[in-house]
Amino acid sequence: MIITPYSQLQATGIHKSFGRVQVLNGIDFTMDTNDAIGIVGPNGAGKSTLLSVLSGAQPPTSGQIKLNDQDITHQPARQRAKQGLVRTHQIPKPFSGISVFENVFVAAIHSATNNREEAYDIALESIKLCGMLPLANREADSIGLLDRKRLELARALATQPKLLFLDEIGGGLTDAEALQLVDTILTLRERGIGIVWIEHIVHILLRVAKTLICMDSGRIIAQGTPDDVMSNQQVMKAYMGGASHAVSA
Amino acid sequence: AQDDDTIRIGFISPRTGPLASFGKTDGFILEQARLALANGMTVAGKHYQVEIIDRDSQSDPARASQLAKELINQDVDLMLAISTPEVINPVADASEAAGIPFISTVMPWEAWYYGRGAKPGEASPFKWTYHFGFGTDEFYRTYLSQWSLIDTNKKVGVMYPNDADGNAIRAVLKPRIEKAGYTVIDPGAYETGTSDFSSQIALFKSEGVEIINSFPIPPDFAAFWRQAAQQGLHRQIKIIQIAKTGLFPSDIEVLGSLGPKIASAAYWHKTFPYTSPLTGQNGEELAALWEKQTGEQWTQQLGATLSLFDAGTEVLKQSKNPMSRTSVRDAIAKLNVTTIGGQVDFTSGPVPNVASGPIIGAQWVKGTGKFKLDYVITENVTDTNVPVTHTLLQYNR
Amino acid sequence: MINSLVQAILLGGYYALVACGLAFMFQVMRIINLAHGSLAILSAYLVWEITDALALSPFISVLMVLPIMAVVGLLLQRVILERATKGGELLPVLTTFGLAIVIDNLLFQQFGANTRSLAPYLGDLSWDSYEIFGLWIGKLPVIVLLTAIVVIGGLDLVLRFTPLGRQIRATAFDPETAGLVGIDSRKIAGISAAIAMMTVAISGTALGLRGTFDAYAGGPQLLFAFEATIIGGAGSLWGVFMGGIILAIAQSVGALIHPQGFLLGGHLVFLMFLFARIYLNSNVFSLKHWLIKRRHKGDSL
Amino acid sequence: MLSVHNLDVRYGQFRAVQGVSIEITQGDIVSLIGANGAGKSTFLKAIAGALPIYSGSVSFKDQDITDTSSSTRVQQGLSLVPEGRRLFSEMTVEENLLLGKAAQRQGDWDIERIFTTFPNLVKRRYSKTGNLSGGEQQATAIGRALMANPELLILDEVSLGLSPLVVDQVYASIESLRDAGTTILLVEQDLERAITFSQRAICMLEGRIVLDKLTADTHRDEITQAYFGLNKATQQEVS
Amino acid sequence: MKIKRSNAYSKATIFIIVVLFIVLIMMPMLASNNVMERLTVLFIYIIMAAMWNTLAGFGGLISIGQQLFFGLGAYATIRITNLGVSPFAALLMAACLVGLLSWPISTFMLRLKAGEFAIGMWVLASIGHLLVNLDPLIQGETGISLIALNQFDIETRRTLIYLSALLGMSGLLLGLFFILRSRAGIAMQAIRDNEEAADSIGVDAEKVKKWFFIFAAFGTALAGALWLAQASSFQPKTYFSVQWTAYMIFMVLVGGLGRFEGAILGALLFFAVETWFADTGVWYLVGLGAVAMLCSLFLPKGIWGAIENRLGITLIPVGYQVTGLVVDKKSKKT
Ligand SMILES: Nc1ncnc2c1ncn2[C@@H]1O[C@H](COP(=O)(O)OP(=O)(O)OP(=O)(O)O)[C@@H](O)[C@H]1O
Ligand SMILES: Nc1ncnc2c1ncn2[C@@H]1O[C@H](COP(=O)(O)OP(=O)(O)OP(=O)(O)O)[C@@H](O)[C@H]1O
Ligand SMILES: [Mg+2]
Ligand SMILES: [Mg+2]
Repeated sequence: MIITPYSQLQATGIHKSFGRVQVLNGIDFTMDTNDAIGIVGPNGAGKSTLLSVLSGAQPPTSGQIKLNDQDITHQPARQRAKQGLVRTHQIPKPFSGISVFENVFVAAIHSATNNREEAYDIALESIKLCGMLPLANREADSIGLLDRKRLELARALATQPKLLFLDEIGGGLTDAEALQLVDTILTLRERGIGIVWIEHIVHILLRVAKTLICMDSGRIIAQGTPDDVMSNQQVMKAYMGGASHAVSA
Repeated sequence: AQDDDTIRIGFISPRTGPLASFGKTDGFILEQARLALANGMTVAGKHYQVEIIDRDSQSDPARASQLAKELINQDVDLMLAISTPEVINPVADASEAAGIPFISTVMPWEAWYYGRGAKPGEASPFKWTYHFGFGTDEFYRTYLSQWSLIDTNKKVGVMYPNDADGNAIRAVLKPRIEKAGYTVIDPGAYETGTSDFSSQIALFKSEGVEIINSFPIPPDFAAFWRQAAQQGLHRQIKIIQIAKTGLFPSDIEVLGSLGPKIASAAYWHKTFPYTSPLTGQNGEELAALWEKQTGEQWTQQLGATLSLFDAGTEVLKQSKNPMSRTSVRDAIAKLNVTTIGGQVDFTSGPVPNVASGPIIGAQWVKGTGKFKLDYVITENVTDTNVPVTHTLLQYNR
Repeated sequence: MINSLVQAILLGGYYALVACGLAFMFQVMRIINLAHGSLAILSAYLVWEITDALALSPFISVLMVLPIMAVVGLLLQRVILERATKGGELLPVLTTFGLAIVIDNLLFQQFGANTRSLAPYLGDLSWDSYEIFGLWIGKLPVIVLLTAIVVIGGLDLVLRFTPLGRQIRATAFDPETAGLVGIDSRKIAGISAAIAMMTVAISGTALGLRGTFDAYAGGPQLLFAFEATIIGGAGSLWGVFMGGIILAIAQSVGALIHPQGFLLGGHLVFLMFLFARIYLNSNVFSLKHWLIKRRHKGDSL
Repeated sequence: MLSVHNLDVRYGQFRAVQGVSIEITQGDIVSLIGANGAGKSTFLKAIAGALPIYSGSVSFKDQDITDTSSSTRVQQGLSLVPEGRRLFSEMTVEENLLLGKAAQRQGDWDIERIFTTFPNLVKRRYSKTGNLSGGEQQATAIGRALMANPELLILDEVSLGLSPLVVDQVYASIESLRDAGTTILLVEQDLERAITFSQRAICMLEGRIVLDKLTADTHRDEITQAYFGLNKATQQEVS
Repeated sequence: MKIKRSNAYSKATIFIIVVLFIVLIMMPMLASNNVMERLTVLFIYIIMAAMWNTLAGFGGLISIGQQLFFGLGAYATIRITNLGVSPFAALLMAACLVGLLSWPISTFMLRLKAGEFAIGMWVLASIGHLLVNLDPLIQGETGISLIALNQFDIETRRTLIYLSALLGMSGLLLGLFFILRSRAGIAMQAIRDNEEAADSIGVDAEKVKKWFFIFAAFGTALAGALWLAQASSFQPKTYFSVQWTAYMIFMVLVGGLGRFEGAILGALLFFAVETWFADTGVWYLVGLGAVAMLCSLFLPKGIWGAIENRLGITLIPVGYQVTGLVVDKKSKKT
């Protein structure tokens, strides 16, 4: 089994606003390759934005991000990807004109390795892990929404990440499919990849997360073991509403 | 006779595209020329069939160059090209490269000679290509003669664009006009396609110019002159002398009431007192036939194109062997003939490979016949055989 | 100096008018219409034909050409754009490029090489002017400027505040979804194209009145229209109005600096705006931007 | 109210929906379930007129609508909230909602009521929908469909990407629609939710219907099996 | 499972290409003047189409301003020969110079998106044109001729130009082929489809786009220089005319956008159409416009795309194919 080298991410005092709209309001966030963090929170809480900022797709308005004690606040996403910090997109962004394999291969050859043969293997392995082998030669344009989400995952995996950010890749899955996904992610966790997973289907999230974070209005309102967080009054009020069955199911 | 050899003449002109107003009459002239050559010609006792292969450059220099090569590869014995540097220069270059005798007309010879890389004072780099027609010297003489016809303060506002004509005129004509006692107000070269001329107009107004001289393309002139009128400049102008635009009636008709009394200069006019050696027609006959066949007004291009064929066929007749390139080329170099457009004499040109031709002072006036405008001759210094038919009218009167 | 500025603003009005139809298609319908200039020339010819044949004033003939161009727009939409827009942003660029070539050459085939102008049919109005404080202000350019204001203002209001305007924007953005929302997207797309072509007809007439045209005169008009559109920003049609004026001023300043600088000045300012916007990342010239700002302020009060 | 007969929908050669027939009567609440790629969205889009029908027929309120355009169907009272929201992202929330009125149907949904139903949208009223969070977008999409006052509301993947609280809110509002007599056909991957909310469940597998039963008469296991085509018996029953 | 990058057809193609190249190299000994001159033009067309396809088809960068590089290539050749350099060396130097110049240009222009890039390039081409007009050597719109070529006799000159065009085309196509098959090639296609996502997986979009841009600029400049060599006359209005880009668009659209073979096929077709129909004047141009329009509407992947779909063959494969899968019925064909 491949064991991923240790890596640690530290973000302090992250603020992000779009014009007048304040989306992140002072987030402190630390993780390393041993973590499996679930993030929940109402729609618009700023979860995806936090991922964007951490992965470098958007710069923070203020605050600092460090990777292995190096300041990466102003590093572009591609350099972070090369250092093992990769995200998936909530709304999938496939490279629609090329095949599924090629989608994944680009990631492998640009972030994981320079060796072509190695990159082939990495790409195929990632595709296999996400259960997409039968679609490998399909043009990405022709696959459905959920396959696109899997493709997001496969592509991120092919970069051989150390810290992997997943944004709602489980939405819309049937129970069985969701369980499959959980298996996949558990495999990654065992390989020593640090995982941050945003998901609204709390019960599948809880199968993976060791730590749970709940965000609301750009702040972290609760953080701790899943049980603690789920029973937190504030979380109940802001997020779960009366839907406690979603957890029990 | 069946077994006669066939002489091939290549002819390239702009019949479509932006320059099409030059090529509009070419179909008609070609018809006349072919009719005249239907029985072939006899050269040095031998009879030949003559075939004219005509091509449309579509006003596109790249295409002109392609067509020239195509014709060269079809073994033309003589290449002719006409109207504007965009057509003539590429064809001339292709002919020079391939060693094909070539004659052209209707563009200032300076742009033809220097524009293709010849250097003043050096020997001519051209062995195969020849051009006849007007140059800056003719313009100079014509303008002085024309402008002396009306009493003015001798202040000339000039609008010369940034092209070979404009630059050559600025470099050569301007100092000579100044020497002749005129004050030249030059706001500098402008780029074609400019659509606002208010700074130039303001300058002319403040300097009180009474003569305007300009070498614009038609759309630029229309824009300039209408703006000038809007800003009141036209009231102080006694002579507006334009070249390059105003060659054809439609250029002036579009100006509406601002059009009449604009002065221009013609490289041909139907009253030229010459006869075509090729077709035997004189200018009036040619113009009348055109007007009868098409119902449209005659243009100066009619005579110009025919004069090119006149020159071309004379060259073939005077050559020792019309199928030999060198002998045709030698015949051009020695050519001295009177065409429907006047004398073409390559033996005494201003520079080698060039024969100069006339440019006659003219003016557009309100039409008396069935057309809106008439084109009348007001002076004849560059070819005194041409009759002056009208006195120059003052523009602002 | 002031004279130059005034003349530039008047010229800018013309650019704005020419740009308006293009901007409408570019910003609202999301089609880069490279046949814009050619279509303007087509309408200029139509106006000319009617004016000449029926001995009317061009101002009357343009009223007759408006419905004709509306039909042209409808056909354009049905036959070409409908298919082209399905293929992404690129395809309409390419198709309309082809269309421009077709129109130019057909016009040439029909009308030949002669330059035409509508000005002669206006009599002295084509060059009459008001003389105010030593400034000469052409009557025709003033008419063109006012027309630009009316056309752009009217379109802008329709687009922003009427259900039709919203439907036009929605259809342009995503016709399939527009259908699911209950919008008859084919009809709306047809109407949009018809509106765009009517503005093109007006701008073509303005071109014919101001200057001359021939079958191949569409190209330069297209470039000016583009520059005005892009200088104006993607915010609203008023931006285009500003864009036209800025373009004209830039050209005049260019011409003042160097006689050959007229076009160059316009082009450089165009590029400057393009990059300034990217670097500053804001649409300073978008009215909407300011409106929204104001409304937000209103909210918080 | 809606009757689909022998419907076939194809992408090129590929038959995404094959010979599907269903009957939905006024007031029904129907859940459509099935694995990813089963053809649910394709089926719904075909009903709504967003995809051409290859063969078969669809009729709505006893009128054949097989060949009518999607906008006509909305005018007749059939609205679809498409998968992936499909908002006009350059337009504001308010404008998106107002567009819903294009069909000009009478009814009690208006813009204020939408904002009451989805209070999280109030603050975003003048924001471009492209900048909204996933959940806010979903709410806007549903709101937009409601503005047409549909008689039959079709919702594809309603709760995808919504936080549990919002899902509850959405369902609460759909419920109020149900109580007002709107017929509803929805795709929901949360089986529990589907079963408790609807009276009837239809399960699709590889473009066919493999199960169509009242929820009262079925249980989770049967549906789960149908999902994966394990239950041959059910399959035969239907065909 | 294995990754395959070639197939039976492509192996045959390589053989044919090699044979064809040898035949073409020997052409000056075999063919008539006319054939050689026409082939030279064809080679230049192929370069132009391939370069535009590089940008638009593989990079999603639609430029309506490639005439900038075409014109600059020719202009630089004039300027360099004017310094006394042999015209044939000047061709290559000019292309390199323009390639170099395109580097700073790319830094700015590549920041523009889609339509703005397209038109921005067009405006830039106009600026280039106006600036070249300021050079007194060029004499404004009148231009100048490359008479330095007159030093060669007509046969040598024709052969040298032919060979330059042949080698230029072969070199550029070969280069393009390898670039497309390299990691930059697949990256460029990813960027074309979604730049943000490409960035998020470690693709340096800016760099890749820049190299493609420079490559296309270099190639187009070489085409312009070669065109000047075979036509002799340089006139700014002609060389900076948007018509060249129109031709490129026509060729690529008809042949097949984003397909290596498509650009070549398109150039061949354009060449054939021009050869046979150009004499019909206005109608030829109308036809050209109409065909481009129809192709873009009804054959979005061009003729080659249609052939590929129908017959399932790729002659010059630049993609990746996974073999040994349980093949799903809709999978992309080799
Ligand atoms: N535009 C398209 N072109 C080709 N095939 C398509 C297209 N859209 C969908 N498909 C295919 O049709 C089949 C059914 O797709 P559909 O989206 O209807 O499934 P679904 O049941 O809604 O799945 P999901 O749960 O993923 O939304 C899938 O195999 C899909 O790959
Ligand atoms: N580019 C942007 N411009 C303006 N506002 C934005 C932008 N991106 C996000 N926002 C706003 O920021 C807020 C947080 O968005 P974000 O996507 O992070 O939410 P989220 O927590 O991921 O929600 P969800 O669970 O619905 O995906 C939202 O209100 C959204 O409207
Ligand atoms: Mg999110
Ligand atoms: Mg679906």
